[in-house]
Amino acid sequence: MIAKVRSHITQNELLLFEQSSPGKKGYQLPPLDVPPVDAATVLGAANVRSEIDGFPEVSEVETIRHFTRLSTWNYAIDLGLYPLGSCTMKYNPRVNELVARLDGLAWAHPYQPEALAQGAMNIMARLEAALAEITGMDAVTLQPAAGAHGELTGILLIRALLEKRGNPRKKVLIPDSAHGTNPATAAIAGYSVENIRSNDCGSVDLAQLERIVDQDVAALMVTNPNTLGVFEANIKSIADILHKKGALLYMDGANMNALVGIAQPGRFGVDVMHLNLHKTFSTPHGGGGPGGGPVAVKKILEPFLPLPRLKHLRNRWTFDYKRPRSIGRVRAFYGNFGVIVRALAYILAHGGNGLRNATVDAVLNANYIRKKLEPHYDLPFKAPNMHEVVFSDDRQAKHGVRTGDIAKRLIDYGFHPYTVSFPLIVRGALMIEPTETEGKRELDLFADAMASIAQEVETDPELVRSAPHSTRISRVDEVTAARRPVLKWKPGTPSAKPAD
Amino acid sequence: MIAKVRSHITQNELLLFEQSSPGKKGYQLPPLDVPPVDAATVLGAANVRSEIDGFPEVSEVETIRHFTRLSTWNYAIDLGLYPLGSCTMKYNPRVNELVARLDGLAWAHPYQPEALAQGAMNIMARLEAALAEITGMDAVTLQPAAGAHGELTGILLIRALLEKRGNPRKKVLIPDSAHGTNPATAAIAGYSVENIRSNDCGSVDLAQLERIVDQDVAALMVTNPNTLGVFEANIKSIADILHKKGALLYMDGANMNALVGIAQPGRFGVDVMHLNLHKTFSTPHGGGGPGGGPVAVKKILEPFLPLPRLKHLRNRWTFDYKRPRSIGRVRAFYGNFGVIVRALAYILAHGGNGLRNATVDAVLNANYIRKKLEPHYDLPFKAPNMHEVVFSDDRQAKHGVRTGDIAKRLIDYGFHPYTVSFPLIVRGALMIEPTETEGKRELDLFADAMASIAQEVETDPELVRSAPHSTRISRVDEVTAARRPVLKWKPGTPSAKPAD
Amino acid sequence: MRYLPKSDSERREMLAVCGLQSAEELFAHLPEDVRFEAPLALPPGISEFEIVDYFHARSAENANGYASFLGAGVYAHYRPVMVDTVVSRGEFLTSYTPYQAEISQGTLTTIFEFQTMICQLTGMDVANASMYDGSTAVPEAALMAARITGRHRVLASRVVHPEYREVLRTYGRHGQLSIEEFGYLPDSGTLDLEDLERKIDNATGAVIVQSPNFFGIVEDIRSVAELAHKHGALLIVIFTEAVSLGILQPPVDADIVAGELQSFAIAPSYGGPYAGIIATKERFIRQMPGRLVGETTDSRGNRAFCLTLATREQHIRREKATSNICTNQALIALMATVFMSVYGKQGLRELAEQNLAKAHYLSSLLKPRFTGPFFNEFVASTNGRAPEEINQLLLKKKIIGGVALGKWYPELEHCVLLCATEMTRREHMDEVGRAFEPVPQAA
Amino acid sequence: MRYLPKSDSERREMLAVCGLQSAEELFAHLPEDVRFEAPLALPPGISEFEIVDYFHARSAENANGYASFLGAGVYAHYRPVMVDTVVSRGEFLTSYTPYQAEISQGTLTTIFEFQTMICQLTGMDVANASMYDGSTAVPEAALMAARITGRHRVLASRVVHPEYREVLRTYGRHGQLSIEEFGYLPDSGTLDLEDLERKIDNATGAVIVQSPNFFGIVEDIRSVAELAHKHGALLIVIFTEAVSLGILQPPVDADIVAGELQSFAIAPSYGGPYAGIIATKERFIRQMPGRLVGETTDSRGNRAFCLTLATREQHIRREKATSNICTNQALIALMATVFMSVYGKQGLRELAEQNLAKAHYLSSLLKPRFTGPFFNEFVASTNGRAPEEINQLLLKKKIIGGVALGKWYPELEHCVLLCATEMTRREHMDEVGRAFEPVPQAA
Ligand SMILES: Cc1ncc(COP(=O)(O)O)c(C=O)c1O
Ligand SMILES: Cc1ncc(COP(=O)(O)O)c(C=O)c1O
Repeated sequence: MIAKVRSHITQNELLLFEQSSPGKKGYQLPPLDVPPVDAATVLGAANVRSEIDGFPEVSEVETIRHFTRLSTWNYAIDLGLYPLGSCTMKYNPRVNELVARLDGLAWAHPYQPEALAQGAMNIMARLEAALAEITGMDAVTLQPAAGAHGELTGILLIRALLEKRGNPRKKVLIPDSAHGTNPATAAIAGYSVENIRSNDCGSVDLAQLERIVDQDVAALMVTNPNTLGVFEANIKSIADILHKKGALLYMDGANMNALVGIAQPGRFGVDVMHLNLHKTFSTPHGGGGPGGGPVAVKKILEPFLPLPRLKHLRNRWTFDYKRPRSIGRVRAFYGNFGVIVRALAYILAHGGNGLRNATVDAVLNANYIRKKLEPHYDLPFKAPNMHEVVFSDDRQAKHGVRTGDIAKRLIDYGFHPYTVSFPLIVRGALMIEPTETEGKRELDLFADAMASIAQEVETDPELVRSAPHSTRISRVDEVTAARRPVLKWKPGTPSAKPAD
Repeated sequence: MIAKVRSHITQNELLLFEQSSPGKKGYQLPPLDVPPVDAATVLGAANVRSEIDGFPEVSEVETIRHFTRLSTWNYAIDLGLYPLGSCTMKYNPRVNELVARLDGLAWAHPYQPEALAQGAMNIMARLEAALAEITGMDAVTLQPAAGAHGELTGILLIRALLEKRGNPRKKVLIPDSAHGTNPATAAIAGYSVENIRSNDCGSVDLAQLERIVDQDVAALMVTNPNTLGVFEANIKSIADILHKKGALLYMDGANMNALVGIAQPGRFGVDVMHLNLHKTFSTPHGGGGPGGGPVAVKKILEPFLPLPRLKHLRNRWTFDYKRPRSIGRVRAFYGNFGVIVRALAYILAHGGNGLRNATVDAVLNANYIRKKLEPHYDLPFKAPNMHEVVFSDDRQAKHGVRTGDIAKRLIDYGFHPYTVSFPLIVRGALMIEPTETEGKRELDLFADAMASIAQEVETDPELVRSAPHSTRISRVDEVTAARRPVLKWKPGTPSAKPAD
Repeated sequence: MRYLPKSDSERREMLAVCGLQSAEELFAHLPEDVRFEAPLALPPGISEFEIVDYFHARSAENANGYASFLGAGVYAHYRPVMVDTVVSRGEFLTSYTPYQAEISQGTLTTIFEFQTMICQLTGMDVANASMYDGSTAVPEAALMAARITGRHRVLASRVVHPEYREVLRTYGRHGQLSIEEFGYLPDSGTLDLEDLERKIDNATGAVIVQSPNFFGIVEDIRSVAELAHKHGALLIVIFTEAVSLGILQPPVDADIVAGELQSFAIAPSYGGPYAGIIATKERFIRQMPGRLVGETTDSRGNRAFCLTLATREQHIRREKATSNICTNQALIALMATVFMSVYGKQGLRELAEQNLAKAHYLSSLLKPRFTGPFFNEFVASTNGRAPEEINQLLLKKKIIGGVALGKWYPELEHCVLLCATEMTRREHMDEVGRAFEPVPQAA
Repeated sequence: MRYLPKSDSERREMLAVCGLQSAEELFAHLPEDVRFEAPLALPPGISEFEIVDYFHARSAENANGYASFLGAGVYAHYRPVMVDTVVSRGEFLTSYTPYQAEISQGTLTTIFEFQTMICQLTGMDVANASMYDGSTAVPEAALMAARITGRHRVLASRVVHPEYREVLRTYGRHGQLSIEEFGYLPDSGTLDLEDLERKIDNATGAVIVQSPNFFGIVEDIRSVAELAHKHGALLIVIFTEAVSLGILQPPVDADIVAGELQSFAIAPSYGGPYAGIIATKERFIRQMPGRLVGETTDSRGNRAFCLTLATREQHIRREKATSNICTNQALIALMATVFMSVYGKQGLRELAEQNLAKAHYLSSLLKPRFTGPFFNEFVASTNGRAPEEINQLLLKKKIIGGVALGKWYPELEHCVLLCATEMTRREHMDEVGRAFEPVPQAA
């Protein structure tokens, strides 16, 4: 029984281009207080463009309706549970949006004099310190723009250290349970990737690791807890094996929501790791970004961190550019400052104990879901899980229903789907991460929905295979989209019925 | 064919009370920086309450989801045309929301020293001047909180003047086409109401007026253009008749959106009128309010205006309380200042010519709709209309379908209904006011929908009578609501299926 | 213009459909002599950038960055960010009065929650969807009492907010109500029950008191209620500081409660918009002014809400309506609803306790004029100094002092009404304490 | 805690369901020696009120109320109110990457519109859904070119933003790219085509230029394109000032365009978050990094949008992906989309014209160092004075002067890069003019 949603009318809406009419305006500029100039004269006629073909012309009221109507076609955290495994879709506090928009912060130019940027530098320094404490590492850079960017920064740091030791080495080891960004990152950093098979608990196989770690191995990129939500119990031994051979341990911190206040990677052998501010630290995903991917390192890697580095000199914050061993910049300026502000606001709101309590609730929620769904779905790995739990569609596959179908059916029940078919080590994975900001009632409704779908799979598999049935558009043809890509609007299109 | 909407899932939601659980919190207070006190000691035990029974206890994330989910059950201007006749539902510029929230304005206390309130007083003075120019009147008070409040203020001003002349008189004349607030206001002001029949053009009947205006008549409350959207062509003669007998002419300015920049009531005999800032001047209706009901008067009434009055003395704005003939305050402080700010922002954005252009588009839109719908609906009054047009359900009634049914069916077509069964002089009225902030495309879709419904009335009247069919709740039982009023939540309720 | 969603070609098309050559023809039917040909004497329209600029400049001309001890009906409480987040949703901000229930359940549900919470706070059976503000709720309540009792004499306490009493007089002026006032006790600052007893009679329809009263002092509602009821009058209890309801006994003995919710996350905004309420006993429902939302079902049996008992209202009853109010303060009431949801049962109590503690700390530094128990504001004596003088000293320290009472209460010409809330900082209170210290007299 | 929607009783219930006595048991399986018993050395959680207070204080420590002439890759343009109104909608703000098309059409549609408008602006065939920023888009474009050409030598103009070149070097460092630079002409400030001609060879995969370049000067793209293509290299054109595209010839001769959209209503925010883009020719689509949204239909034949060509991406291709990017800058790209919708065809042109006029008025008061045509920023000579000295004078007038170039271009030690936009006021430009006037020498 579908208890969480009902169908209601939503407005259709054309594309901006389809609503455009010559002369409609959504803007007005103040009168020019200097003499106008002739573009052709000052720029040279050849440099001046003709009008921008097809660019929209709409009024202000059409603009607000356009985006308001479109927004109603989205699901969002503000509407309910968003159990995407590995994504940590938690509540995004609104006060963080307010403070990030304060004039002195939002309008700060990266090149304004340091004397007039002490507030911003202070905020960055405070977040660096808080993240160092949370991870148990020695130094933090806030420059990376997202997790993958942090990974690249981390691997380049490792490469720089090894180069300095005389040999950058050739390989990066990556468990087959890892997120795609890990191998992609290693490749960009010029390393060949060696995938290592997880053991039947989904964890790194020590014996195997012993065998393959040699002088060519630069590092192992491990996610802990791993993408099954399982903590790598042997993490310290893993570190020892690597360190013995002069390799380093990189930790993908995407799952830190399971560890904050509970365990510090810095204490279990990790040399370098990234954090996802847009996961663990509650900054909004915004439909795909922006994020923040700070990198935390041990002392040995500190000299190589991207420049500039914040330094406190005579009661004043300043940027230190004299860092001969730095890998250099990984992006212009200092990082996604607006995201940094939000992450710090989140940490201040929780405080030390609060952060730990959040972790406890996150793990409790995942275990509660596990218990509720175990009767209905196959749990391929039985090890205790932390902040997320991964089921497989084994039982449902027998009826010809795959995880992707169950995900679509969940939409009819009023929920955003879990993460589908990741990690790869689980055939037909259902990867569920509720996060701590979900209450019991929302979790119960989710569990009921999942149980009900498991029922439907047995009684009416086609109902599930053809889901969703209650959304304004039905299942989307992604195959044709990729086979004949239409990546921009052209006059005359669409061939298909527009949403209007 | 329904072209404007599709059905989609919307989240159900329980009442706050039904989600409450002891100990859940959505707040935190800063630590107290003074010694705590024992309430019973300082207030006396008898004055201290026990806990507030049934008051909600929910977290921050539940609060944002609660109100976000509920909001998706609403229709709004930001979603589309809102053709409520007499309500002037136009676009509400978002910049107005921003400026009304500037700290120096939003946090201004009405009793802060005048020297520290010059900005606020300046804004009020500037709006008073602009409204005087727009109405062609001599003085304006911004104190009334809404239109009806302005009416009361205006009638009390008339009463005060007549009293001063020796006799407050007994009656206020009100055309049968008037809005309900007019007679209600006259009654509160201690006048008996005499309704006067409109002639067959829907206008005030001069001959009849001549007959009934006598020494007992204090005033006539006329709406111009009247609620049919028709301009009272004889307005000047009407004024003369009243003035000859020592009575005054009150104009309900709710329809000023038809006259701004086109005609000034001050020039056609009006002695006192109110304006609705939340109609003509674009301040948001907010689901029912707040509004603003400034009153504009001719010189003869100026001495009686509510106190305090703004006065410019030695380059400084000050409040003048020494006004012996004032009717006194109609509310505490100075009016709905936040609404005043928004109205001024709107006037500044348009400027003099812009305001006139807005009026022209408003009248054009209404006439366009009239032309498009005349083939399908009965137009009881054929006089040229201005900003709104009133049809009747005469033709549809023959099929047992009334204006209220057509209104509900419009919802299925993705539009908010027009105003239903007002004005009373039209049997089964369909009162349509598009306003100037609607584009051609939105108007065409509306006209098509109305035409299509007219069709349905003939082919399938029951479909229309039982509408709406696509909303999350179907037609509501208003009769039972009034017969057995349930005006607050009680534990144990609801008897009916909640929206969850 | 950016607010007008039409291109000129679209305008021409539409005029053509109307069979017109030019837009001017739309007004051809207006009598020559009413048409106004001159352009409005207003400056040309300006850009959004200039609008923001203009109001920034005005805002800067007001007090900025001052600590304030002003209360007297308008209180500086923290506004949770959630409040503006919710009321900025276009679906709430730009919707009309929820007459069409099927597409207005969002607004209707929040109003139903609002009515419920106001009842829980005040101890009344029913509450309406809002009045313009607290001050206009007073005459509306008085007129309601007059309708119920058929009596038109009203006795109002002198420690009801002075401006509220002025509004009551304005409404009363036309003769439907005859308003008299009764005094307060010079030592306790509470209403003078004996004076009321002397003045009340069987023509009295309503007794109006405020608690906490204008001096911030908690009144003994029960005994006034007994007295009023003994004479067949109704008791109307007013509140201006809603946060006090988090800790004070609700006025259950009142027949009608009329109040101002500005304290519930509604910005002071130089006096408005605020939200007033009227709450009362079940049996008086049909005499209530203002909108009411009720629970019902839809044709499929689902719970639904709708506006109800409209037969009280002007659009149905016209001159016989219980009030002329139409547009109310819905969005502001929604702010209060969100505020109540954010603080909840514990939060509102804790908030009230902090206000209580701050005000009592402040009073410990000053010389309270009255002995009655107070919540978050109180009257302090200046020891014979002119309030203006002390406030001028404070302004130099970027502190706005209390409200001088002389203009309303000549007998209190050397008294100031000061308010402290959870936002008031101790260091500023200490400054105020110093400013009040008697200046050493030159011998 | 307010962000945790559970009461203790609910926690106990849930633990019971899990068969646990206490929450600690949830972590019992962690090895003793990794568990961390000490509480985090962070202060206790604070209230919303204190959070706002804290950041207000930090904000006040930054520049406030200064006029600024800083550009150099970050531009102060007016941000229409509509922008934050739209991106504050929870449905946009708090949604994830639109993998589930059926409940993400809102985001998908806006990205499709974004891709379209970026193509219209740049004259390219396809644009992606965003990169982290302009600086990281450069190495991504260079790597893309390397994949297409199979060549790893990159020649970058010295008048590409210095920090962008630093990022390129960092990415190149690990050996996949060998990066060299070519110079600019000391008189015109445009790139030195002859120097490029000397350095380009058949191992060169990409030539990277910026226009307007770091000195604000418009480059002659066509001739660079001819030279690059003659040697089988791709031309990558970078822009940091998107508003210039409102009036400048789009870089149609480029093979890849990589740019920064900060100018499109994205707050400077001390350096980020911004939105970068990569746009290119049809034939290079499959080598593009980043997400792409495509048009398709649903099973009922309705137009629909979805993420597409994912086989380029890391979650499918892993180490063979065209980039490791996953999270991008979607919400910031949405800001730019709203900005483009608000200004539209005429607005963007008029905006560009105002920028052009302001910058040229400013330059008329100063001594431009170069002769090349510029858009809204240019290099001014200080006549031998230290830029610091002039900027100190200006700071006293609450004006932040231009960027001193010596640290990146020793040969320009006495030059300053100044920017003027539609927000720059004439009176402030006049002040700058005065500050640059040669100080009379004491004989
Ligand atoms: C386990 C894991 N690693 C890395 C990433 C990449 O992080 P980002 O998307 O911030 O680049 C993600 C998030 O998608 C992830 O889940
Ligand atoms: C013609 C007319 N008069 C008066 C009013 C009352 O105005 P308000 O609702 O602002 O009190 C209205 C609005 O409903 C109206 O349409």
